[in-house]
Amino acid sequence: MSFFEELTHRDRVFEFLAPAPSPVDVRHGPILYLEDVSVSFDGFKAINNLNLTIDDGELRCIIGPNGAGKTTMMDIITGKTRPDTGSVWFGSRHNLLALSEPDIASLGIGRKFQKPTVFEALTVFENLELAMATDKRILPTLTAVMTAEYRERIDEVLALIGLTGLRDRPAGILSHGQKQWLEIGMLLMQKPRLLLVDEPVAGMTEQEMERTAELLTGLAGQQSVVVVEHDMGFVRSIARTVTVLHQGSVLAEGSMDEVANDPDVIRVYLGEEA
Amino acid sequence: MWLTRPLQERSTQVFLGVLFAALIAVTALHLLMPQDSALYVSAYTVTLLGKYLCYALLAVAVDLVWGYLGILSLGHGAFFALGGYAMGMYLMRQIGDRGVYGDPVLPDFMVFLNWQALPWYWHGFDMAWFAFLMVLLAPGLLALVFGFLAFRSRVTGVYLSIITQALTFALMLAFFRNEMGFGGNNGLTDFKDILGFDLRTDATRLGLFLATGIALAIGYVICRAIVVSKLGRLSVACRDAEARARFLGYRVERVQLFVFVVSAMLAGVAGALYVPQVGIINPSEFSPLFSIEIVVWVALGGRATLYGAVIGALLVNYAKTVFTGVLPDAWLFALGGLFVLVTVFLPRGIAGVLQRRRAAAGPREATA
Amino acid sequence: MSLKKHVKLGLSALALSVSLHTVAAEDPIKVGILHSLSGTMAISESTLKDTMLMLIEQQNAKGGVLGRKLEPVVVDPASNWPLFAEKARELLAKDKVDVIFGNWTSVSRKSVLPVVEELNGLLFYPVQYEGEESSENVFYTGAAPNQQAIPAVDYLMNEVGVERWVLAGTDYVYPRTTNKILETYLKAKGVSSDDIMINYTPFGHSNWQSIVADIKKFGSAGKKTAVVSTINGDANVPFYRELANQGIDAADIPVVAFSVGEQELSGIDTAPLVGHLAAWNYFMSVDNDANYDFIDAWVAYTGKEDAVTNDPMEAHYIGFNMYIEAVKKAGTTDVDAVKDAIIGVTVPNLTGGYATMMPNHHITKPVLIGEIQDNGQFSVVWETPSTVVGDAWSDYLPGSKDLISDWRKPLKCGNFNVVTGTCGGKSDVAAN
Amino acid sequence: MSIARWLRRLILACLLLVPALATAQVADADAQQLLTALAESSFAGKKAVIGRIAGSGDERARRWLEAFADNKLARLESSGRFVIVLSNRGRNWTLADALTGEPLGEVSRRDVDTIRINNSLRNELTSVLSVLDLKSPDPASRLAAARALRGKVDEGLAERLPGLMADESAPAVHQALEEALAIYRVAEQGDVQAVATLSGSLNSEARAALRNATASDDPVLAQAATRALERIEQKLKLNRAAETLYFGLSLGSVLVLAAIGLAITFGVMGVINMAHGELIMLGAYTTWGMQQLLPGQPGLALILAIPAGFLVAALAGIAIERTVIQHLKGRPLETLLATFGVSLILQQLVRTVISPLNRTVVTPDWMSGSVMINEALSLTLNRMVVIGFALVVFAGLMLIMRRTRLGLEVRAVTQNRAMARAMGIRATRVDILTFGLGSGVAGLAGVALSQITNVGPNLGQSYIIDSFMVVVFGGVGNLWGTLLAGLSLGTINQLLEPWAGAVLAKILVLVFIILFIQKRPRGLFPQKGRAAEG
Repeated sequence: MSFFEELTHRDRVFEFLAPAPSPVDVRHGPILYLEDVSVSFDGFKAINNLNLTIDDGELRCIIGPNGAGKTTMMDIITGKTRPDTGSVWFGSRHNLLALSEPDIASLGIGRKFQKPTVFEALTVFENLELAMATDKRILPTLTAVMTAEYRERIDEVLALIGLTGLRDRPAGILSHGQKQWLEIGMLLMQKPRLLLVDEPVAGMTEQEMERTAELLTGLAGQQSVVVVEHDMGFVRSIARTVTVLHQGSVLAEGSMDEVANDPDVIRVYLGEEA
Repeated sequence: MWLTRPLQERSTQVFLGVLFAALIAVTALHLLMPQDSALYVSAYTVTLLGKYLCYALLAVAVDLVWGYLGILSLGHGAFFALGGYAMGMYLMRQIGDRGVYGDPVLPDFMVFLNWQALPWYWHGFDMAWFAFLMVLLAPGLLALVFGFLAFRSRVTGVYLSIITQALTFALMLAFFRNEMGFGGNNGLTDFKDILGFDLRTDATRLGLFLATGIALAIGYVICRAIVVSKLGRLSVACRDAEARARFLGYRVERVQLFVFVVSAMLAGVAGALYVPQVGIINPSEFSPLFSIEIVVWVALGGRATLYGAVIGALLVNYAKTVFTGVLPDAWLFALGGLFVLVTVFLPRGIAGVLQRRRAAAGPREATA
Repeated sequence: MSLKKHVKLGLSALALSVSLHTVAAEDPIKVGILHSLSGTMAISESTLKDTMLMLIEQQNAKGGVLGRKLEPVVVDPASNWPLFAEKARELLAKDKVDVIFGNWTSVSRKSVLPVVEELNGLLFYPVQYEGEESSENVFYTGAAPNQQAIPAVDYLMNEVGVERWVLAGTDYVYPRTTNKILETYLKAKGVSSDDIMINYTPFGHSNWQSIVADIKKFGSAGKKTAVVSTINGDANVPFYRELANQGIDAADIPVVAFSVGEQELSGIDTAPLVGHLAAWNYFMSVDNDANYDFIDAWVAYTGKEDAVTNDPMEAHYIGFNMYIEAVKKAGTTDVDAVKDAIIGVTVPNLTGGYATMMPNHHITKPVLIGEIQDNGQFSVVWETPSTVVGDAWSDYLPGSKDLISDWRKPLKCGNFNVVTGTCGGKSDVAAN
Repeated sequence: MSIARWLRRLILACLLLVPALATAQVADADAQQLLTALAESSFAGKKAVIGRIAGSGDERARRWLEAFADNKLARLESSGRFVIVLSNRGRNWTLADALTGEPLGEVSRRDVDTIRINNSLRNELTSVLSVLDLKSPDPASRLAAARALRGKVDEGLAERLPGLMADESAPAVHQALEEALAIYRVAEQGDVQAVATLSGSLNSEARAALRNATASDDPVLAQAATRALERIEQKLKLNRAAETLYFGLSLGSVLVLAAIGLAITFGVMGVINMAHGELIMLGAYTTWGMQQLLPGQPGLALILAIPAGFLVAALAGIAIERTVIQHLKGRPLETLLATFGVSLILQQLVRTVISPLNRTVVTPDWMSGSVMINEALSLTLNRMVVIGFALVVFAGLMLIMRRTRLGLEVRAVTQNRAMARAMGIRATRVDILTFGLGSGVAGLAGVALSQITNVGPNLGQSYIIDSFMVVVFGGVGNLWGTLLAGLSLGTINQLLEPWAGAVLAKILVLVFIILFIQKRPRGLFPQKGRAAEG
């Protein structure tokens, strides 16, 4: 029983002995690579042979009308949903379809849900503590101690997401926007190579949005970021490359302006706005 | 050392303080007071208290999984009973040839059902160390296998509760069968002595009572240690947002499995201490209703506050003792009424009431 | 965490230990009644509680005994076996009762037994049981297997001419033992083993379809077949219903039950059961004035015109009177004195005969076979010419055929092995 | 034994000499004397007396014998007068004079000595009476009589049977008589032709005769008998299979009935109602109450009990919802605890208010007995009715859920409470109605169960767990799932029972459920979509 092996591996009990998670191989370009992915829920094709590549360090926005399959796509990448066909690669080494959610997460893919989900019963601090990139196996977690170094890291992030003041309050009392940030903060604690951010600015004020924009753009470069968003203004403000999903497959891809002028896109999507 | 962490924490210190004070007080009143004094604690009472403490430990075990992991197990009676049977088998073997039929090896019920030889699973139980090991392993393994299957396939919430119920129900039916070789409905009884001490002497009773008290203390500390550790916070995290915990890279099912197994073992110990004190173990301990009752103790005392579970267990069972004596016809009304009122008006149990002054909200208490 | 609540916890523990200890008043004779008033066994046991209360009331009306009134102490072990032991302890240690009348199921008796022996109490056990037990502190006023099962089988064999046997029972120790005994007995009588079908079902079994179908099949082999039923309590109603519906009537395959009495029948629509049998030591329908008086008293006491009496009630009636006699004889309620005095005490039973307490703490009983009538009563079709002595240790079980029980001095042994001449096992009774 | 045979032969002989419906009356003195003989002689002696009574040709004979058969022929201790007991309940019995038939009103039981009878005598009587019936004008009773004769025929009768068969009009009766005769011939005379007659019969007496014949030393006969038996066994196999299936269905339908109400309260509302079993119990007690109100008409009472049981349980359910459950919105697991308390209270309530004893619920005639498909396969009526009832209830619920406004609202509220509210659906009202409905259905289950099992305080407990298993196995919130789950679990259980035994079968079913839930954590028919998440 794998669980017991784990208990008995003395060498794994101490973090510093634990082998570091295998690095993502991006020598051949893209960090994330979806090919001909399709999935359907009782007849309805949510994703219809979708092809998508994200380059290392890129900031990509994904837009599309409701039911275009944005969230489902995220589910597939993070291992929550298994596609019927197609392949999903993280770098050129890791086939994500073969991995479980925790594996994928520990490979360095962080995800922020559409509806902000934080551990409401725990304090902001504890939320970040749990998110911290450490040995996530049972006994190490049981015996883990809060070192000064960890505390620093957490405090950095707290400052970054502007929740230092609420450090020791239960996350349950945070406002919607604050929860969004806390969740982003948790992603940061994970030190992921790839962030999947689902509607980060929903329910945020103008200023909050700007800060979030800074935050995400700031991240891009050392980390790859995929943002799914409805708010066109926000997308414009951060977008370099935009992908338009429609009925589960890519409709158009390019800079915001290119996309905005794409006739198909205008028809199916921007049409309503323009 | 993670295990000793709770000892620095005031709540645990207070709990242990009160517990040990009570143990000492009872011991003193039992040994020093003259028989006729109003303060004298009779052996009957000592055993009774011992029984309550077993229940308290059981309740703590349930609170660990329900309060902090959100797994409502309606089958913890099964682990309790398994521990009890392991102990019971040891005690049966200790009777030796003092049984009614004077058979040196076979327990009485086997003799008069014409069993020729001891079934294989009865071997080894004549050795205390083996039996006591089994007290931990039997429930532990069951929990491991069951939990492994259940959590791996992400059976959660009500579904989990119901299949835990199915588990204990199936076990009850199985143990009722005389072919199983556990004495069927009559179970195991008429024990003589444990580790060489005569179970009928008051000294042994007191000893068992104290042992139970200490077991409760240790059990409490273990649970507390888990709760205050990062794993404890992780458990709460899994309870409230399982998916999020997964996407943070935690193997939720293993967290659940680990805590579940620990809890099952504690339940087993409680059962093992229970049997020599009440003097019988029979399949009715597997009955689903008993398991539900345990949960009710916890709810009454206050969920996710280990000491609350203790209070709940003691209170309900004390009430039971009093009612069944004072108003036998009406005690079910009282008990039932109690359950309803508590769940409706004290959602966070007695502990909740006690805490109300404090700002921090219920589950926060876990990490205090 | 505030210290207060913990203090409270501690206090509650202390308050408990104190409150549980109260010195018992000495004057009246305290009679403990240990019958479940709630839970599954309440169905059978609660009436026995009322019976005891009635008997005590009557006795007090007669001025009690030794000039002392009797005072009932009722507790509810709630059909929970460990609770039985605990309550027995409470009765003996805390309430200091002089005698206990109680228990129904074997398991409850087994769980109480060590307590009664340890605290040297007196327990009167009123229900037919599997035997294989004899305690210095317990008096078995119900039937042992040889006072119920064996005569019933004899009747079927000789009077009805049964050749094929179904032994159906609930899966617990009484049916198991009874059927073991019967099996050996039948084989000794030359019944071949494929003419015996044994079947066990769980408590409260309600789905009898296939089992009854099997019985039907088993019974269609051309030989006269009968069912010997040790099916317990609740499972009986659906069992008989199924029998009736599958068209098995008493003429084809009679069922003789050992656990179905008037009370169980009061919960069944008896019309389809007419002719099925039961073996007891007492039937409500017994044509005898003592019995009629008892019934009248019972109806008056319960205030229900349709109140029924049954065998365990008679057992309590006998046991209670024996106790009273023994107390008079001993001139005290001292347990050891009563234990010695009661052996040989003879009191009238309700079937027109007398019951005597034998040295093995079992009593003499007549065995009656009754047929169910459509009014929920039994009509006696056969009875043993004389009373039968209860046999603590069955002669038909290998483990116990050499054992006898005699609590008189000098032997004073519950399981004396006549072959080895030794007193096995429980020689270490009652420390005090 | 042999003397008995001789006696019976004698009786039958003289019976058949008696003209069909005798109008004669023996003098009361003789009658008195006959009955006295009956009362005072031993069981063996009684046999002879029966013969004499039947032979007396007295028109009252039949009445006496029937009264005697069901233990209602008695003698007054005081006057020695023979009476027929009209009602033998309670301590005073209503009597009528056996000879004059004049009513004697109530007499204390102490004064009445019933004349003892036992099964073998009753056997005797049935064959005696049935021979009388062979002459009755009503073919049905003739058929019954003829059937009853099989295996009871003896020389005396055998000689007359051909004659009887000759003037027998009804083919069924004729065939029965033929079989009766054939059985006798095979058994007594080793007649090979007779074997042919029996080869198709599923009657157990016939089988018995054949089985004995196989052992006979006449090889021809033995062979013929064996072949006949084989053919019969073939038929029997099929019948048994059908039987098992039927058993499975009926057990299944009971499970469905018990669970379907839960499928609503638990499945649709997410309330874990541990008091569900007690609601079933209430339904059963309502049936009992109804039968108390309408003594003598169990059938009508049962019919009326259906709406009544529904109402009682529904009201109780609503009371529970209002007082307890509404305070526990969104805390499903806590509803479990509270309702557990409620169930304890209800049980004890029944114990103290009504009685801890089981109550007698009479099965009306149209529900007792069984439909005889053939002599080896007969389907018990009460179960058949229950199966039908279960299906009707299920269909009804489906209609309510699919076709009515309530159903629509219920589904709306369960999917998105807030949204439903916003659309002006009065959620609380829906809750009340839903819970009332679920509880009411539990009541219906109770009415049905009262015809199958105990009506007592523990009735509920014995079904609550099974009900939960069924609902979970079927997939919470899916009525079809519940139906399928109930029926399949029932059938599985029945299929296992023959070789595993009752207990093991149940255990296996439970284990099966546990493992199944591992495979499909949300049951047979899981709820689809995001609603099911979390």
